[in-house]
Amino acid sequence: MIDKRVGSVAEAVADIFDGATVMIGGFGEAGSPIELIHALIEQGATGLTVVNNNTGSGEVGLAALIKAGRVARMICSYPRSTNSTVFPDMYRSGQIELELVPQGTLAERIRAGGAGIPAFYTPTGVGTPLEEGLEKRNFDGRDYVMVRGLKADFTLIKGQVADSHGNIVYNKTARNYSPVMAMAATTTIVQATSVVEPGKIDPETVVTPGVFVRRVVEVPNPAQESVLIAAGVTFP
Amino acid sequence: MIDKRVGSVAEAVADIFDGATVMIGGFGEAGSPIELIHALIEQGATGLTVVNNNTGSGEVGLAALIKAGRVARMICSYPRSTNSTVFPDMYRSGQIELELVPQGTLAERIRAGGAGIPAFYTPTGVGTPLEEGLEKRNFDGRDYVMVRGLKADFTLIKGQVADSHGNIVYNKTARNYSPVMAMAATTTIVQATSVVEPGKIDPETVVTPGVFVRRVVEVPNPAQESVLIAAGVTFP
Amino acid sequence: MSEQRQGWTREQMAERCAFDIPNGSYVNLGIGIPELVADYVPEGRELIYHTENGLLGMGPSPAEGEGDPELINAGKKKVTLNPGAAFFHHADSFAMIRGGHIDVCVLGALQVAQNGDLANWSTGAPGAIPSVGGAMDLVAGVRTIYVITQHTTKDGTPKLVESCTFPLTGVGVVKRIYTDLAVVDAVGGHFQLVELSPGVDFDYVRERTAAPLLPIVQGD
Amino acid sequence: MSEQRQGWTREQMAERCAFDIPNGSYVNLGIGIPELVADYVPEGRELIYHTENGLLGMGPSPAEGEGDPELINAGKKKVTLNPGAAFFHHADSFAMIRGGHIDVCVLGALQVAQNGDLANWSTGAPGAIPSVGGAMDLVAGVRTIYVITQHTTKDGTPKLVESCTFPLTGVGVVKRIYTDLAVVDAVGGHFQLVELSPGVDFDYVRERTAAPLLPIVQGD
Repeated sequence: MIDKRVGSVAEAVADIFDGATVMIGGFGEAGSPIELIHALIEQGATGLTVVNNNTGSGEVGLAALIKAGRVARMICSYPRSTNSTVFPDMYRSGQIELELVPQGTLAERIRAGGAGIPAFYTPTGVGTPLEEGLEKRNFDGRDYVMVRGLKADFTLIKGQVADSHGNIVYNKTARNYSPVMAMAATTTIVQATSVVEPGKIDPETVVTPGVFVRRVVEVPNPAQESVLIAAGVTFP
Repeated sequence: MIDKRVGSVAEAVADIFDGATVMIGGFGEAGSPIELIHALIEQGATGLTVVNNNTGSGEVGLAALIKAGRVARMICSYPRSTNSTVFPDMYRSGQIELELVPQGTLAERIRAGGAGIPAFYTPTGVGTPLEEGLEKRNFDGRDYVMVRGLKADFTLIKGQVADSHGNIVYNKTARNYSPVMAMAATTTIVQATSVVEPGKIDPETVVTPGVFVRRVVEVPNPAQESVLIAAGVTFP
Repeated sequence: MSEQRQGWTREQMAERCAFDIPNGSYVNLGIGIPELVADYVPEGRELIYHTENGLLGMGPSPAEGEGDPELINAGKKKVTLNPGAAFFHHADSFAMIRGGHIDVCVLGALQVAQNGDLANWSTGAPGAIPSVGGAMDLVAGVRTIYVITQHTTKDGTPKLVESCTFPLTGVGVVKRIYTDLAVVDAVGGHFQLVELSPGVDFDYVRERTAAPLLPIVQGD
Repeated sequence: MSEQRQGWTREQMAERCAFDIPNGSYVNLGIGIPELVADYVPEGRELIYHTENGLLGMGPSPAEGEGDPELINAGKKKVTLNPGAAFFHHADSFAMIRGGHIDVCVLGALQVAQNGDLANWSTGAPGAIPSVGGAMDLVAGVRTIYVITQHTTKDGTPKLVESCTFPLTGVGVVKRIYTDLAVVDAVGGHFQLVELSPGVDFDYVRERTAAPLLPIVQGD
């Protein structure tokens, strides 16, 4: 029997190694796999390259991982935050590197990485400071830049329902980057609010097929970032 | 009120012009929009470039369109057919051109066309006769060929349920190329077995969002290619 | 009348912009004044709102204390669903944008140049945290880019300029600008006045525009 | 015993191949003998079948007259669903293939060269309708490519060759070949015999192989 379930978030992230590239799903707090991130903080891996749209809020989840000094480099599109100084402070003091990527280019680079496409051309960013260092090429009279597919060692995501084969459905806009990040990592780890037997999810509605998922862990009552922050929680 | 419904398949295909590029959904008979294709035959447009995985079966649907002499050029991955000599005969006699594309490259070129990506690199076909005429480039020690995004003037597809905004869900493996072809055309036309009001399709389960669809026509009892052929039907 | 009170309010700028968006358009609204456009869609028109974090058919904000923290817009505020909504992932969402499937995008601006160049993501100030989000994708992919902005900064510095001094978001992308003082097209490399806000005259706008401003073309 | 009756049957070739596929693998089976592999998975193992027209978790054929003509496999035959199945579109399906997410693909062959080159889509005959389907994508993307084929054509021409004369499907992609006579690896630029079918000896296979064949390596 195929069963990708593991018993705890600690077990799920146990093999994430120092220096790994880790994609983390979520756009702001929607879809952020907070319990997996907190397990990663406790696990201790450091020198990580993290891919996320943002840099976290308050001092929980991704912001806590950054604050703990575990992230050497962020690849993201919008590192500025209205309610967290964790990333800005560390960036200004040179403790963390930043690769800034336009949001759509970031999403497509991740999909390309997962789809075996080493590079593609996009019009986004042409003529702006973000074209710096990129090859430019004209197709049919318009300029494009060449960007590379992006892969990861691990992806951490949050699903609504998963089955033990790793099929996933999401909750509303918590979907965001998770389906493409699931494709792009050697080891994709999903925390799901409920984990069910194969056959319980309608095959027509599966968003992330299990082939992209290595481990499934049930987290029945996931914390919501804004709730933790409003309650003054910091992690650890 | 936004309402993309049109009253008939004839009305749906009325503006397809001579020389147009037309993508047609379906893999074999699964997902083939037979009624739209037949309406196109009756409409009379000719000199078409058609994109489909195959070249049709028997003398109905796509095979009938080809037989009627309306297709100047096929872009497809598997033109050979076990139960139709329409394409082979016309190809051998020079009445139709063929651009042969590996199946995954075809699907991805169509998605790229719809996603505003003018070109990408793929490992598929490297070192084979199908690399001919393609730029080759090495990334990280492996050779890839550059292929171009593919767009169309029109796409004809078959859905299971559509709403009047053009959101679509499909039936099983009838999905195949249709979601990416819907993205790649200026005008995407869907025939659906049932057409419902907006809000009747769960937003979590929509496969093709309405933004990709221009016209929706209800065809409550679509013909199935194999049934027509078994009954000895030819079109027109 | 003091200068501060001349021209359109934020709401009137949004209303004037909404007037130009055809029925049935797929629209992406930026953060700030552009968001107000949804409140001023003329009667009889229906627009479908796209938010780049994976939703078409976005509805208005829920009542205070209501809503789902995982049903949000690109500004990370809670929203609702209109009938006919659809969720999709980030790569598909930007395929819609980059692929030219979104009809209209309304954005704010730091500067707009007469050739349509837009700067709206960074002042390039030292120590600033560079954050681009989806702005570059939107201007590269959406068919019609509108800008809503005050005509000048609070200290009176023009935002409509000969060429942008701030880092660009996109080259030659802006079609029309709705300010508190006027509606201005960027066309053929020049600013073309389309409409003056009530009580504002041409010279008043011209003085606050740091590039030549062509007067309104009289209809023929 | 006549030559025709020596070696493994089609079913035994499939069974021998199935033996090598680890539990939990995601597997794509080509048309013909490869399809039989699903019938011979050893007890206690579960494989998940991918078909490139948009389905993971494909089950066996339905009973005659049953099934849905829109639930088919890449060979366009009706199939069923296993629990845990998922549908997806063609670009996503080939993202799984090209992206290295499918563990094993079993294909037929016209020729396999000692360096692992595969020819299985065209004899290059004049007048033939060139049809490639998904074969080139599969060999370029799937991690482990197995071939099941008769060791020679019906007229005795070897299919394991020094270098392919038919148009290639992929370069250096085949890992292991299961024939009626033997199991042969393509490794380090050479054919390496792994196992002989019962009653067949090394010379018999070597004579029917149009490239050097290294004898079985004795285990240490």
